[in-house]
Amino acid sequence: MTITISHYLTVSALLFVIGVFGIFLNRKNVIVILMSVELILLAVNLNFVAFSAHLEDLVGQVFALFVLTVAAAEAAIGLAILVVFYRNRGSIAVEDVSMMKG
Amino acid sequence: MFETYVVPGLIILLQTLVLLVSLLVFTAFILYADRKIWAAVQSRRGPNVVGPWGLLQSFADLLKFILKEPIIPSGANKGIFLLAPFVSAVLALAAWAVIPLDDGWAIASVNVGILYVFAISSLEVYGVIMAGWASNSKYPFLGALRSAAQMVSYEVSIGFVIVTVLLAVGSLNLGDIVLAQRDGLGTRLGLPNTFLDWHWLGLFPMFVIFFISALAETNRPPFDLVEAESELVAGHMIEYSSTPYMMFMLGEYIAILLMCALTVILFLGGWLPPFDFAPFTWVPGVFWFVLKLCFVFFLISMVKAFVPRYRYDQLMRLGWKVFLPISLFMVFATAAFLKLMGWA
Amino acid sequence: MAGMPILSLVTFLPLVGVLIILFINDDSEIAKRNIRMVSLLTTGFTFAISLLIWIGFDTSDPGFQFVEKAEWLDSGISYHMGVDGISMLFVILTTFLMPLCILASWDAVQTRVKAYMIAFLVLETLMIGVFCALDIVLFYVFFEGGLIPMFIIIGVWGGKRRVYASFKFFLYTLLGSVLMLLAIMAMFFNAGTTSIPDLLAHDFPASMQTWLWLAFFASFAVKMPMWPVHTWLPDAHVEAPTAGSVILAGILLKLGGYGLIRFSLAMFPLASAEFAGLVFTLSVIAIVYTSLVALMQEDVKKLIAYSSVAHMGYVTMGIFAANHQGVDGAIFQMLSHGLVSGALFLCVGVIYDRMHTRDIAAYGGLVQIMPRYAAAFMVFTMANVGLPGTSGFVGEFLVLMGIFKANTWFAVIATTGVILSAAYALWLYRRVIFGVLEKESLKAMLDLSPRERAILYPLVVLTIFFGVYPAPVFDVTSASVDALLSDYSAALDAARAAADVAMTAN
Amino acid sequence: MSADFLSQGLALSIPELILAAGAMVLLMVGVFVPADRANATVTGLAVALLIAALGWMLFIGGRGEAFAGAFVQDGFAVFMKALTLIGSVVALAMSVGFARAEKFDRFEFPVLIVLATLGMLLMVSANSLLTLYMGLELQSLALYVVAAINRDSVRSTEAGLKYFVLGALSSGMMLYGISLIYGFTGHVGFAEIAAALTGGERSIGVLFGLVFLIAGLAFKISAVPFHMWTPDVYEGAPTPVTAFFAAAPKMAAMAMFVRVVMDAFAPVTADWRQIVVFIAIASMLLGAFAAIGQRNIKRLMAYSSIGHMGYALVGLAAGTLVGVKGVMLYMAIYLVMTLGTFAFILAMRRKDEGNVENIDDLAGLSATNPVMATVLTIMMFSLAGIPPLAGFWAKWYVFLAAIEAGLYPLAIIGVLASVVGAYYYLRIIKLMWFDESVGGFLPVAAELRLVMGVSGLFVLGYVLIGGPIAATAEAAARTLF
Amino acid sequence: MDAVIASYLPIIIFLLVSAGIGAALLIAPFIVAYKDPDPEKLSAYECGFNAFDDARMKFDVRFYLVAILFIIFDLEVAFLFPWAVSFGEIGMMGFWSMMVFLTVLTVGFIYEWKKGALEWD
Repeated sequence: MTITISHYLTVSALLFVIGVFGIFLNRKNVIVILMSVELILLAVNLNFVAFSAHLEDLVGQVFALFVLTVAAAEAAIGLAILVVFYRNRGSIAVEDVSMMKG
Repeated sequence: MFETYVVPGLIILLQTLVLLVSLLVFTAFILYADRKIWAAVQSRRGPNVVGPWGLLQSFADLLKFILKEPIIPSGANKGIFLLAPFVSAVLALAAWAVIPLDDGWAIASVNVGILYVFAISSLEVYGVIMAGWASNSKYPFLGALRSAAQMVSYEVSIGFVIVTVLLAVGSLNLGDIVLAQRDGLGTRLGLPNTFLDWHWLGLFPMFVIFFISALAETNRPPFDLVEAESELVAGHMIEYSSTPYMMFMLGEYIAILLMCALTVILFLGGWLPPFDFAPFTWVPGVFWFVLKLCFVFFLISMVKAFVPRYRYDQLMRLGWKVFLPISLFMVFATAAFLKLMGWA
Repeated sequence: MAGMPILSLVTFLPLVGVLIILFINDDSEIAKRNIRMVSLLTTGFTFAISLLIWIGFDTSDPGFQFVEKAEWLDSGISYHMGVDGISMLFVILTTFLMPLCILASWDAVQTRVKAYMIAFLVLETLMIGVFCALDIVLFYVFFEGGLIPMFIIIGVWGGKRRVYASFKFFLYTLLGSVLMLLAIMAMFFNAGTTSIPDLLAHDFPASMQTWLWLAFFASFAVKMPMWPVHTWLPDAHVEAPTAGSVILAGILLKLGGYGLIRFSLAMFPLASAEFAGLVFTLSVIAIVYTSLVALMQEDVKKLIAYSSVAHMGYVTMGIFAANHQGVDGAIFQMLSHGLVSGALFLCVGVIYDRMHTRDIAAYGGLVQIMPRYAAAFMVFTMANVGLPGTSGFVGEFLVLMGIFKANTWFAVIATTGVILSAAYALWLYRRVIFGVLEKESLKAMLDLSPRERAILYPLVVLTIFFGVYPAPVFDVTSASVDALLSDYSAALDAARAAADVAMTAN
Repeated sequence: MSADFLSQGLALSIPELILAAGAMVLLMVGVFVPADRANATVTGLAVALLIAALGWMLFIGGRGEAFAGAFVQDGFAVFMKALTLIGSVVALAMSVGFARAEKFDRFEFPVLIVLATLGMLLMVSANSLLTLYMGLELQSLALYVVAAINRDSVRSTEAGLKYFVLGALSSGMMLYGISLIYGFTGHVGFAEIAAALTGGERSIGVLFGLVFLIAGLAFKISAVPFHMWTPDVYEGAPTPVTAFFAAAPKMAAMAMFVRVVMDAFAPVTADWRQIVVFIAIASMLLGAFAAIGQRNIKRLMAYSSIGHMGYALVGLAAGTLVGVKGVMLYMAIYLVMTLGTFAFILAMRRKDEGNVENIDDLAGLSATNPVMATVLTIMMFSLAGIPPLAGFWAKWYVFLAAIEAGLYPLAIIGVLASVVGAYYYLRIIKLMWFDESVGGFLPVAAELRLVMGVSGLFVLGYVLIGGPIAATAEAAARTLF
Repeated sequence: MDAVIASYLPIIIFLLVSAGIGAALLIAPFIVAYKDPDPEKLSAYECGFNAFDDARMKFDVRFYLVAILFIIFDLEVAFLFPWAVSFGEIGMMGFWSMMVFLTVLTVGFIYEWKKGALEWD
């Protein structure tokens, strides 16, 4: 069996869907949401790299590098915000992120 | 099919077994050496019962560990609890796949070798964290956190150090890094090919930083706060016994050896002889490599013997406020220097 | 006088008053008095200048006069002003009623006088602007802008349910006019211009006319108001302060009628002909139904409000009868109603200021202590009924004639409205003015003060004057109405001819 | 890569470079200046920087493409960047009084604003998906922090957290879309994508990518159904931050939205139009209906902004020159209105309670602070779109475009939503004018007075000054065609 | 055998073998060692008295800080790697780009330092 572009796409689509579901169905912990976000970015990167190889075009890999960086910055900021939130609220359960309702 | 996959596969398997077995045996003696050196500094005799001069002490220890009762604390998360030592040991071993012992003597000569090593050694922090968390006990937890913070702090400096080496070399392949040291600073200054070409001279500050960071990275004294007997008892390993405990120790020593090997490859010319002429060139490269390895390990062992342990805040300050700025600056400086001299 | 932008001057003069008022603090009685004086002078001066328009108006010219045009805002839209026979008199009506309104609020409004006067002056600018605008976007801006001051006027100085009334007024009107806005845009793209004279000359495709007509109708029907979207009006009239009611009944309702003539009838003749039946039906229902409702009212203002709806029913019928009598009558009826209903609200204001109730039952026998008031009130009541010799008669009669020509059955039913209006108006008059003066509180009431006389007497004079001698009005309107109707029938003929051609071609 | 190429690119992006270098300097100034003066100093310098960037862009900087077509500085970009910068400057200037009164003195705030603005400028100038993504993330990362900047407040940190989670999700979705577009067209440059989409059969992959991309973009302008963060963030974040959120990022995100669909996806207009129409309708309706029950004025403004983004999208849905011009004018006018309103909200200060945010606190304001009440009344009528105020003209331009493009149902739903929307604006006016006073506000700080005054005059006087503005917008919009 | 597999297959084999050794070591005592568990033996270690609350407690926020700083700096290193490797080929533009980048990084570092993010106590 040869691995074609569609296999990569399927895997990354699956990852993406898992990530999105992780965000929407997860009712427990904000950390899980952060992880789901990372999963989505992972799917994206997989896409980029696969396409890059498929198209024999370097831009995709460059893009993936950028995504990687931004993902790290995002994780850092997300964690930081989560920490200050925890300090104020004493919990990071999703159901407690509810001072404001709307 | 058979010729393309199975035959080379079997050959590789054989090489792997040879390397791993010799590595493990080597580690056993290194352990022994460590204890002996330490004992000598403290005017003790060290292990001297099992086998001649106690040479077989490590093997006796192995048997003892295997026969000890393995305890899994009732509150622990069993799967992760057992996975942690496994991860530590296997990752430590895995990094050796790309280490070249001689010209072409690497199980896998991948062209991102240094990245691979860097990645694998970054993963080692997982073993620690898993152990600390899975034990469900306070001391391991604290120990694991401290250890993780310590490891990641120094990893940054190590990264910058490696970058300076790469600037001088221009390749990620470990073999190329070694070969590039054949013509280094010394040659450029008009000297023949000697140990002066190696990076330790040209990148001396980085060599020092790398060496010290390697100690911190592997939780060696004087940075062994994780196991700090007086404070944290044994860090993340408190709850372990039997071979799981042994595997942590094994992983630690193999990681130390790996750091020694990296030091050798990055700064001490790998398998290159100290003088590139006969009779030194007659000696096989692997001999030089092991010799240098032992030398570096000797240094590490001596450090353990006579440098007092750091406090945790001192450790973090050293990492973030001394090493990081220096190594960052060195990246600037090295790049600028290379550009100025037209060497790159 | 040529070259002087007289229309702009009249339109924006009130804003000068606003500027002056802005610099007066309304913290003392003297300051309030100053504010009132400034407003009165501004409106009076505006009225005086607006008379110059009438004087300078060329009655033989069916087109637009005093035209001003300038680039404005963006490609397509322009600042374009002008009046013709149809719109000119509404300008005069507006400027005429404004000083009366200011006078009527002289003592009635004691709180936030500054804001009140500013709102009225701004409203005046916007109302004049509506009648003068020759660019359809400009028209819309003035038309809609009027909501802002009126909302504030009703809401701040109104009665008990002012909040409800002001919201209802605002949202109803807005809802209607946003659809018109879309229609305006569609017209812009079809005709490539927003200039009213150009749009009048433009023939919109028949299918498009239907939609455009409906959109415009949505706006004007609410503004008129027509049954069944009239329900904001009783609330707004009842809750508004006296002057607010006068403006509402006297001018704002006329915006709808003016719009129907200017846009619906003139620009969409085919659709107008098509929908005339619908309009007649709604109007007839309005006339009969609201007259009946008026009969049931216990509140003076509400009664007059419902009577306004009924009278506006004649206007719409007259307009869509689309003949000379009908349109002339509608215009005359609107002008007359502007005077009469305004006057009636002023009359109510007179007694409301004294008794602070609008309950019909609270009054009775006023003729004994307030003869002058009774006399003036009588004239207006008669005019409201449409008695010959008052201005109300001329308009109503012409409209009914027009409708007879268009559709006999509707005319017959509409005529019953005249009888009903006589019933409620006279009944109101009887209960308030005649009867026994038995309530102690009423006995202390004084007759009209000089200020009130200054307000009501000119209206009495005009009501009778136009009832006896309507010619000045028809002189002004006839040329423009002629042009309008000839265009209208030409368009219908052309469409019919085109349909015939299509038939024969098949 | 010739030096020419580089220097030309650098010359074009000088406004961005000013901000980038400036932010670094500000950060250093912030840490080295004594703490009690840090915020004031840095805020002042940040305002100066932003103004410098604006001035350079308008009066000195050139126009053209740079960096291999990844960056473009055309008329459209300049127009929208000017709006963005104005929004940032004013929002920053308005924070001064608040910072003093509420002990909200972190010098990081102005620095982050500068960084976020830099990201926005990049977004506006982005002519490739890569630039777009980088600008967007620079903006978003700064905004996440800004939302949570009051780190001792549960509400602020919760706002930050919500914004972060949803923002990260949306940029993830957008990235996924970008990756698909890249994969199926083989390019990330807008012009190349457009070229690749022209003529040939468009693949389902590109359409999927487009949907995800638009979802991400819609999040940034807080259009339904990606609006969930808006009310909470508006309410939770400190008011100057909310003012900033309401002003600058909306401009940049809308500009980016316009450029992406008009440039890169012009060949598939029919496809994205459906989505934009749907988003526009949903936003207008939700903005109108959900705002009715709100009691917190910041929250109300959040729903209002959702609605207004819906109106702006009406212009985009048309996809014509008139439409783009409409969007630009809409955003310009909305910027002024929203800044004016937030100047007012920042001025809602009582002696004992500090800043108040409840709508009920406005009751009877016309008696106690008539000038403030008048300004807010003008703003509310303008937001409701009543002529002759500026808000009406904003709606005029976008609906004009919709009618021109034959999108009648969209236009009809839009105007009906605006009637519903008028209700809640009227409610505020009613509170101020019709109700009994519950006590006035403290005297207003000078900078807020200035903002209120200028925006009030703009809104009132748009009928007089609108011509040149519209002409500028039209000329700018032409650069996209 | 294609080049990628040729260079990575050994790594996989190596990993598998080391995993095998590890697994063997891990499992061995469970098979051969003497076992006599009792509650005292299995309870967590805590200075002589019983553990009194959950071991996975709150811990110092500075660990988060270190983690965050690490992420940032490690990523810079990830960028520096390819830059360093191709240093000879990217010319002055490549050099200056990275210098600018590192300057930005340094500014951030100074900021952290001055804000006390690097103080451990």
